Parts: sequence; structure tokens; C-alpha cells
Amino acid sequence: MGATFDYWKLTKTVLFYALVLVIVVVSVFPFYYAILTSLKSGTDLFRVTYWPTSISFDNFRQVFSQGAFPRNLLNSVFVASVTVILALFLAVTASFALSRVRFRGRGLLLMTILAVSMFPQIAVLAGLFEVIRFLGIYNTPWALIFAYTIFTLPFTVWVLTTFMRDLPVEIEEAAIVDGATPWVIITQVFMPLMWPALVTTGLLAFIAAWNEFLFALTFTVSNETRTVPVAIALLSGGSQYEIPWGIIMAASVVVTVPLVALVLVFQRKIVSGLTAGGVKG
Amino acid sequence: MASIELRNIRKSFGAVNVIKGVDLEVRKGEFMVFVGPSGCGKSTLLRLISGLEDITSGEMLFDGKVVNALTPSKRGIAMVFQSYALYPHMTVYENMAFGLKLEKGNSKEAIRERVEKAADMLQIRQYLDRLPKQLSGGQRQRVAIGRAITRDPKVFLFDEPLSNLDAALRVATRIEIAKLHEGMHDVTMIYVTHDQVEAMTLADRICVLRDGLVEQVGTPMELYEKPDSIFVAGFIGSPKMNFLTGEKAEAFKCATLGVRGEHMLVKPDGIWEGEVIHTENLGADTYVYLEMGQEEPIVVRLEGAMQHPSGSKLRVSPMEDRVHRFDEAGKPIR
Amino acid sequence: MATDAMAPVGTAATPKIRSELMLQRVRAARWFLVPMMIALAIVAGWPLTRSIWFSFTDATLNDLYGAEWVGFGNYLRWQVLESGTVRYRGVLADPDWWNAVWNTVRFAFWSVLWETVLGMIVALVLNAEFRGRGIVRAAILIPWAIPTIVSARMWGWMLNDQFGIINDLGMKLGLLSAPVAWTASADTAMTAVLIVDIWKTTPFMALLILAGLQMIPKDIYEAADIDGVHPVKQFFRITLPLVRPALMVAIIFRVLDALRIFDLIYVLTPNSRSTKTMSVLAQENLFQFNNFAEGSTQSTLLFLLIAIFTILYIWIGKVNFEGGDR
Amino acid sequence: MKMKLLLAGLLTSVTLVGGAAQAAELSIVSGDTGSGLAFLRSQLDRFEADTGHTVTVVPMPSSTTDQFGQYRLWLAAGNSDIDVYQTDVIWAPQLADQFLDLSEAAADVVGNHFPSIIESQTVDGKLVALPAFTDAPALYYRTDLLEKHGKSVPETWAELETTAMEIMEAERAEGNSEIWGFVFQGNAYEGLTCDALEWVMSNGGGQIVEPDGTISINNDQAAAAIDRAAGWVGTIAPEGVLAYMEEESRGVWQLGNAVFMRNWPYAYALGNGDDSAVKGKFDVAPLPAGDGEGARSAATLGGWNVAVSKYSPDPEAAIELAKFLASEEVQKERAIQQSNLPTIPSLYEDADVLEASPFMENWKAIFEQAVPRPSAPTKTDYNEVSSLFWSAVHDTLSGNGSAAENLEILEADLQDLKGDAW
Repeated sequence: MGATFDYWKLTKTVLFYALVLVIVVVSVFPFYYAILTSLKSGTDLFRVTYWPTSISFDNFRQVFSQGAFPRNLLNSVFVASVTVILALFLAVTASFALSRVRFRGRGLLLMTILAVSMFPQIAVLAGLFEVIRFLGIYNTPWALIFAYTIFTLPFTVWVLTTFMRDLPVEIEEAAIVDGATPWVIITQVFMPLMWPALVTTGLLAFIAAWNEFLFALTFTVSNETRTVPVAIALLSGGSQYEIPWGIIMAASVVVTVPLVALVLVFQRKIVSGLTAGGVKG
Repeated sequence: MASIELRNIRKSFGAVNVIKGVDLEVRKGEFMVFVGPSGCGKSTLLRLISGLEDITSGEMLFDGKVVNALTPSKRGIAMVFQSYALYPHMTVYENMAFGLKLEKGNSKEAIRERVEKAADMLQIRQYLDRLPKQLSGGQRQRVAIGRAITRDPKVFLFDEPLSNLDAALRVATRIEIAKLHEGMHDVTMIYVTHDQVEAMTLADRICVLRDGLVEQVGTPMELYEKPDSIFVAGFIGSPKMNFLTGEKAEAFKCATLGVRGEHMLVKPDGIWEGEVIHTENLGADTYVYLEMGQEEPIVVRLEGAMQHPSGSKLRVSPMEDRVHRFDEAGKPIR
Repeated sequence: MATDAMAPVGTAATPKIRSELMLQRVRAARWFLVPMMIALAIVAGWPLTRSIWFSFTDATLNDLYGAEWVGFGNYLRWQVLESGTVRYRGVLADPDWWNAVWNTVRFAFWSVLWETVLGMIVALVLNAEFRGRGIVRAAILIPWAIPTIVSARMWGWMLNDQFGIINDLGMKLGLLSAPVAWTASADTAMTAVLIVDIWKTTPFMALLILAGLQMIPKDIYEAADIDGVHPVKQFFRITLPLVRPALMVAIIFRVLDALRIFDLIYVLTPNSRSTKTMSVLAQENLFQFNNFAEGSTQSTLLFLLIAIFTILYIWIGKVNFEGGDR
Repeated sequence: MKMKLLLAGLLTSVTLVGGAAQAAELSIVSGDTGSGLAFLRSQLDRFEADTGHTVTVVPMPSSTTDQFGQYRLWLAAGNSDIDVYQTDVIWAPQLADQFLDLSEAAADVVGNHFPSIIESQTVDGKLVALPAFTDAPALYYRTDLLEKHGKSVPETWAELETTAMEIMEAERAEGNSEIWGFVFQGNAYEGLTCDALEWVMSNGGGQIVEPDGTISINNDQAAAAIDRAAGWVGTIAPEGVLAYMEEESRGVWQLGNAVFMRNWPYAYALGNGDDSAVKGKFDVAPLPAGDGEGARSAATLGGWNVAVSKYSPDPEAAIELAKFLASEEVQKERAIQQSNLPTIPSLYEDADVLEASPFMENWKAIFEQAVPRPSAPTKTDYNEVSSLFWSAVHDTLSGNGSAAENLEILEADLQDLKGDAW
């Protein structure tokens, strides 16, 4: 009896780790390949290899010497951070209203917010361009922060509304009895409880803003205000038709590393399961 | 420290009327228990008193002042929830101090002093730095009570605080609450439960609710001895009161005859005969269930361990002066 | 926003003293919603209205402000020839449009289906306790973290028939007998796009589901374990119902995104008929061809289609707008 | 502190320039590559020194579709931030309404350029852009392989077919399993329009839409040319050629895996790079001719121009800049430093130019056979025309219908698009 049990357990463990391995390999392989490519140069780029054959950091040097890449990196950090902070701030408060206060037309309002996400981004480009010029924020980071709310806000509002709806009513009532105003309930009671959801949505929104290309290309015109995806598109080879693969891959690696670091920093928060304990639904 | 008066209080959720006009007075320093079957509106009534729920119509007075519009914190209430509702991300200390911190004008030292005083009262001082998830159910409930005490409320509200605890803890905590009440004489307490034992043991007065209306208010003994209706009679007391109808009731000139199990006497010349269908031996006493042609079996409570094999016949008589007679409408005939 | 929309439900009957608490909450709700609504109105309201308006005009990008009203002409118009045959014109009569609709729907269905299934598996794996979980969690986010324009090109490179590593790998492992020109051939272009999209977006799904899983109390599982409920049954009876709200929202947003898919296809297979989606077609008309009005029409139709889908989804999926409130 | 310095610098520069006649601040947008931008900057520095104007370069992604979409949007919105645009040959006619007419301003220099290029930038008598440099593709061939197998450089497509097939088979038999006969740009995109226009034109099949606006594509010679190309896919060219753009073809070529390649001049320098497998083993020739009536070698005209935005706040200075960038002087520098083909015939005989880029001699012959894409006659509809054309060709190459069938539908579609007039 005991022996079969152990055998079964071992199989399960092995299968589980095999699954983990597959997931990791599939996720990381293209990125690994990008790193590999970023270390190659010249005709080597066209040869398939699985391990680094020769290592040259030329491409990385190129990335930082062409244009204003460090500046672009900084712009991206600024734009994405502010976008996320703004979106989370607006969304946390709005989703409190949408999930915790009963009022007429709530469903309709949620649908309207969602409807914003239904229009192809490409189609709002012209109209948005007009608004941004009207507001006088053209070619500034604010233009992008403003434009990005069009996709971060509906998303964060919806996700946070869903999560906030699931928080136990009695916790909120206890806070009310303790004399907490809605603002205090949100900031001191709900937000700590929603860390996993906040960090997750924040992270997803951050990456979405970080990676956005079309708006960034349209609403900024100088190297000093552009963000990383545009900067990558601006990386060029020696002539019109030449695509500088090595440099592009090097830039992608440079751009992706901060995000991976970000995830590593926040990943504890993602799973800080606060569920056991005082909360009971 | 506050008397509470409810005047024709009504509450509806949309088209559903939950509280249908309740008049009630809770005296200063009194321990009032709301009891009733689930869905009777007892929790809603508590929440109306707390201010968490909007009153649809009627007036609520604390110390003679209308408080319909006041927020819970301004009413000076504290509440203990069924699920404890502790803030999971705060330590026990922070949980207890949260309300005080939100009140303006409390110094850090004052807060600490009050929290520690409450903690000592409940013997949870050693847990002050722990998170709720590191505590057992009973400890959590004490923290919840401690949180309420710290706020120094005029009115203390309990919403079925013991129902998430196991039987042993339930009794222990019940005693704890009773002691608490003794120690805080001037605080008005309102306690909601569906368990009549809790109601009987804790209450100064009990308010039996049924279907959104007050059925009877009185001390536990009043309710036990002089129930105002079949409903109250059946709800209060354990084992449940026996109800006899038909010929057996007519013999006592009533529509329904109520006799508690402990008021039945086994005698060879008993006026009723029944067949034993089941015996529950509790050690100190024994419940014997008799089939007597009534809707439900008749319970007889006997002191000590007794043996009555199933199928045997038993003759019983009610104590004449302890029977409850009810008319057709379920009202007592006195 | 009309103020009375904020009135709590059920106030219609009797006039009464409104409690301060409810007033405070409703007031707070209003203040909480107003900034978001203003932001959305400016950032989305005007551009959306503009685009919809353009779809009823003959606007071109060379003459945006001199556009004239043409009613529904961009959607459907017809002309009766002398012979009596009726010629239909406009987006709704354009086979390219319907091809794009079909491509889009096909793409959205398969990508979201796979992403949900794989995302769930990944989330369940990440929810388990094991050594190195943090690293794995960061690793699976990499696909989502790489900018689309880059990952699309990267995959285009990897899928290349001559120097692509996928073909090389497939050949070496014996899965492929000859190199496949994934993005070139009409039969495989959609598959290629799907592979890349699923690879890229599964982390998004996985993370949202994981957040949902994290909020499930652990004691429920402990109880189920004690009751001897089989893990598979636990999944369907406990996990799935409890992550459903999070899952439903994740799916909504993924479907909306998938129906609007643009950048990936624009980079990977920009001109292949078998992958041209509604957004790609609209972009072409808006900015590449001189058909701004037609592109606006297509965008508006795409919007309508998504709206219909969402309403159906919410209706059939019984997505809950209520609950949790007091 | 820094701010102060900057401000001080600004002030002094303002006072300095204040003396010069109406110094303007100009912006030029360019999708040029790294070294191209550096070159542009160096020329602009000269311009700034000469005129006192200041010029900012706004770089753009090298994807031409991205550039075109952006420029269109900016121009539609009347964006006055950009004064001068660098445009592809096919763009100026589509954006003609938004650009200034340069015919008067450039009357003195127009005669110096190849007339066909000037023609391609003239819409309704309006010269909308000045040529900065030109481009034309060539047939790249492997000298070593041709020699080894005793073949000569093909002059017709039929010759190319047989030569490619023979060498490919012979090489494969020797174990070189990755070798292909011919690579070109077969993806469905603007590049296919270029390739296919060469096939059709070289076979005497016209240029899709003739300069007078007639739709000429539906003819037997055109159909035959495209059918022939369809026959290459999977035989002398890999199946994947249907997804190739310039870079993919160059990749195959540069690994030494192709006998022939059709590509632009940029591949010449790269193919002779140190790590190239074909370094010193190849040469270029004009593209082959077809065999029908009027058959001749044809090369699609590429190249870049400069146009001035109608919304420029300072059009005079902007025109000045455009003229400067199109001037003989800059073109010569460009030819020397950037190996870009000049649009001024005399420069092809310039000793300095030939010394720096000797291969240009080869291109003069190629350039003489250059054909413009029909962007001038089709005006704002050109992109759609091109898209319809490449789709029809791509369908044929992928085996969806014969050329004749697809061209018939194409003709009808083009007719619909044209309406009464382009």
C-alpha cells in the first residue's frame, strides 16, 4: 500500500515538473533565441544555431549609440508608470462605486466603459490626434499618458470591479462601524486586501503601455519624447531594405529585462494570499 | 449608556417587506437578545439599529433623539460580526486600534492604553502582534469583541457571534460574553441569535421575532412561563414544548394544549398512554419519545438515566398547573 | 451624467429621511466616478464620435474637413442598371470585408479558446507550491513583456522557411519533412498568426486567472481534501465556479482584443488574404488607401459587431453586474 | 544650472542669427537609415551654416508603410510642425494636394534631372517633389557558379530559367542541398508590384496603367509573364519566396544559397562584406527581357524625393531646403558617401563618384531601362491599385487561378476604382 502510494506520488511530481519545464521552455525559448541573435552579427544572423557560437556585444553598443535610446528607456518608464498609477487611482475609486454602492444604471455604466474597449484603436487615431493637439500636449509624454488611458482604464476598472465585488461585505461593515469613510475603506481596508489584483492589473497595464507602438509613433515626433517601441522601430541597418536583426534583438533584450525585473520584484505580492484568516465570505 | 426606542420601524428591499412595523424599547444597560427562526428579520433589525441599513419608515431613537440619519460611528455603536470580520492585513493591535485612529483627537498613548485594557479584559494581550490568520477561531472572536470594546460604545451589537465556533468554544465564549456584560453594566447590548439556549442564558430580556414582527418581549422566565403565543411557546425551551390537539386538548377546554417535556410525569395511572419509539439518554436526564396519535411524537423528560425499551407502553400525566392552553388563534387562554 | 441616475434603488415609494451613511456613499460614488468618466469622455468620446460621423461622409485624408454627408452610402448603396440588374456597393457588399469578418471571428475564437485553456493550466501550475516558483512566474511573463512589433518580427524570423529555427527544429525532430513557409502559404498563415498570438497572450490570461485563484480561500480545498473529493472534481466543482468572475472578465477583454487584432498581423502577414482581419482592412483603407470614410465605416461596423458579441456574452454567460454591494 | 546655460546659449544664438535675413526653424521628417540620417545631418549642418536657418530632423521607422500612414495623418490634420518630407517615389502623387507646387521655384534645375523621374513627380502639371536620389534593381548572379558550369549571364527570362535550373540541379547533385536557382520578392506587398511590373513590362505587357490613365494590364503578354513567374515557385525558387521581401532574399543569397537574385543596389555592398559567403563571387547585370513583342529589360524605378508641406509656416525657407537637398552638389556627396544613385545623368560620369562607387557604372545601363510605377496617373488611388495588382499576382504565384483569370478580374476592379477618371 505504502509503496504504491510513493510510486504514484513520485510520478505525479515528475509529471508536474515536466509540465513546469515545458511551460518555461516554450515561454522563454523565443527570448533566448533573441538573446542568441543579439550576440551575432553579419551573415551569421542567417544561420540557425542553438548555442552561442561567438559572442559580440557590438549590437548592444549600437543600441545605445544610435538615437537616444537611454532617453527613450526613461520616457517609457515614466509614461508607463504614470499611466498605471493614474489608471489604478481612477479605477480603484471608480470600481468601489461600481461594485459596492447600489445605484441605478450601474450595469449600463459598466457596459459604456467596456464599449470604449470595443472600438479599433486604429480608428480613433485621427480623432485622438485632434484632441491631443487641441489640449496642447502634442509631442509630450502627457500625450501618451492621456492616450493610453483609453485602453488601460476600462480594463483596470473592470478587473478591479470584479475583484472588489468578491470582498466580504462584513469587512466593509466593520470598517463603517469603526467610522471609516468610503475613502478610508478603499485606501486602508480594501487596497491592502486587493494587492494581488492590484499588482496583477497594474503589471498587465504597465506592460501594455510599455509596449504600445501606434500612439507613441503618432503623438511624438522627437527622439527626446519617443518611447522604446518606436525607438526600436527606428533602429536601422545600413540601408533602406536592410533590417538590423542583431540590433533589434539586442534592443528587445534591453527592453524586456526591466520588465522581468519588475515581475520578480512584485511577484511576491501577486501571490500574497491574504485569504485565510479574518476574511470569510 | 443609551436607551433605544424603535417606533413603527419598517424596512423593505424593493418590493419585499422584511420588517413590518416594529415597536420596541431597549433600556439602558440592558442585554437584549433578538431570537427567531432564520428569515424572521432579526439580523435586519440589528442592522437597522446599527445604521448599516437604511430605515424605510418609522423612527429610531437613541436616548430620546432620532438617529435615523446618523452613521453607525456617530450612533456610538460597536458591532461583532458572525464572521468576525477582522481586517486580515492588520495585526490584532491594529485591528483594535483602527476605529480609535479614525476618531480625531486620540493620542497614540491613549489608544495604546485603551487597546491594552481591552486586551487584558479578554486575555488576548499576548496576541497583539499577530495577524488574524495566526489565531484560532475562538481567539479571533475575542479579538472581534475586543475591537468593539476598545471603541467604548454606548451600544454593543452582536450578530450571531458564536455560530462559527464549535460547541465547546461556544459555551466558553458565551460565558465570556455574560461576564463582559456584568463588567460593563452601563452598556446596552443587543444580541442576535437563532439559538434559544444562548438567548435564555444571556438575555436580560428576549425579543422573539417572527416574520418581521415582534411576537413577544420579556425576561427569559416570562417567555418560558407565560408565552404569548404557540409560536413563542414552541420556540423557547428545550426540549421543544409538546403540542396536543383533538380530544386530549378538548379535555382541557382548549384548541391546543402545550406541555413541556419536563412537566410530564410518568405514572401508572397517567391520563395518556403512548408507545415508546425512541429514548435519548443524556446522562443527567433522559428524553423519551412517545407515539400518541399526535402530529409529532411527545417528549417526556425524565431525570437520571432511565430505561424504557422501544415498543413498551408508558402512561403519563401533565402537571396540571404547568400546562399551557391555547385557543384556535394560537393565543393563550389564561 | 444625470444626477438622478445615482439615486439608490428602491427610493421611489415613500419619502423618508435618507441616512447620512447612504448619502455619504452615494456622494462618494459620484466623486469616484466623475474623474474616470471625464477622462474616458475626452479620450474616447470625441474620437469615437468623430469616427462614426466620418463613416457617414465621403471624407478622405486629403480632405478631412470638407467631408460631406452621404448617409448610409458607405455601408450599402445600390444602383439599378438599365438592364434592370441591381449593383450593390459599399462595405456590406464587399466580399473583402466579409472575408475579413470571417478571418477575425475565426482568429478570435481559436486564439481565445487556446489561451483560456493554456492560461488555466499555467495558472494552476503557478498556484501550486514549488521551488523556484518566482522565477517561473517571471519567465512566463516574458512573451507578454516583449513589444508586439518586436515579437511579431522575431517570430516572422523564426518561422522563415530558409533560416527559421522552427523549421530547422521541426526537421531535426522529424516533425516536418520539408521546410514550411509558414507565413507565406495561405494554408498555414492563420496557424502561424495563431501560434504567435497564443504564445504572446497566454501569460495575460494566466496571470488574471492566477489572481482569481489567489483569492480562493485555502480552507475550501482542505475541506474538500478531507471529504475525499477527487482533484479533477475539485477543479470543476470548486475552482472553476470560484474563478469564474475573474475568468469571465479576462475572456471578455481577450475577445475584445482578439476581435480588434491589428499589430501582430500587420507585422507578420500584412497582406495575406487569409489573415486579413477587420482592423487590418480598416487601417489599410484609413491610412494606406484613399478611403478614409470606408475605413471609418469598417471601424464602426467592427464596433457594432463587438458590441453585439459582448451583449450576447454577458447575457448568455450571465455575467453578474450585481452582488457584493450593500 | 544646466537650464540657465541652455537659455543663455539660446539667447546668444538668437541675437547672432537675428542679424541674418529671416532665419527660419525648419523640420524635416525622414525615414532614412542610421548612416543615411548621419549623412543628412552633415548636409543640413552645411545648409544651416550657409543660410542661418536651423533644421531639426525627425527620424521615422524605416517601414515605409508606417511612414506613409503617419505622413498622411499629419498632413490631413494640417500639422505645421513638419516643413519638409522625404517621400518615396510613389507617395508624392498621392499626397499632391498637401504639398506645394515646386515647378516655379525649381524651374532652373528641373532640366538637370532625368526627365522620367521629374515626370513621376508631376501631377496635373504640378511638380510636388524634387528627386534626391534614385534606385533601380538589378539581376545579381554568381560569377563563380556560372563559370563553373560554363554558363553566360542570361539576357532573357527563358535563359535565366534554364541556367538556374541546370546549375541548381548540378549543385544539388554535388550535395549542396540548400541551393536554389533564383530568389526575388514574392510576398504580397509593394515589392511584388515592383517585381511583377518588371516581368510584365519586360515582356511587352505595358505598365499596368499607362501614363494617360488607360488600364492596360489585361493582355496576353502580361498574363504570360506572370504565368512564367508562377512556374518558378517551387522549381527554381523556394516555396517560401511567396513570403520574401528584400531581406529574406538577401539572406538566402548571402548564405550562398542562390544562383540568381533580383534586388536593389543595397545588397551589393553587403554581399561584399567580410562575413558574406558570396564575397567577390558575384556581379550584377540588367534584369532579363521577355520574349514577346516590345520585350526589353525593365527595372522598376525607386528612389526618394523631398516635398514641401502646404502647412509649413515658412514655405520659402522650406523650398530652399528642398532645393538644396536635391541639388547636384548634395547628390554628388550622397553618391560618394552613401552610394545612392543620383538623379542627375552627368554625375554618372563624374570621376569622383565612379572612384568611390565603381559599381554605379553598371547601374547606368540598368537605369536607362527604368520604368516608373503608375503612381502619377492613378494619383490618390495608387496604393489601392498597387494592392489590387500585387494581390492578383500573388494569387497567381500561389496557384489560385491562372494569370489570365486573375488579370481579368483585376481589370474589372481597377475599372471600378477608376470610375470616370482617376
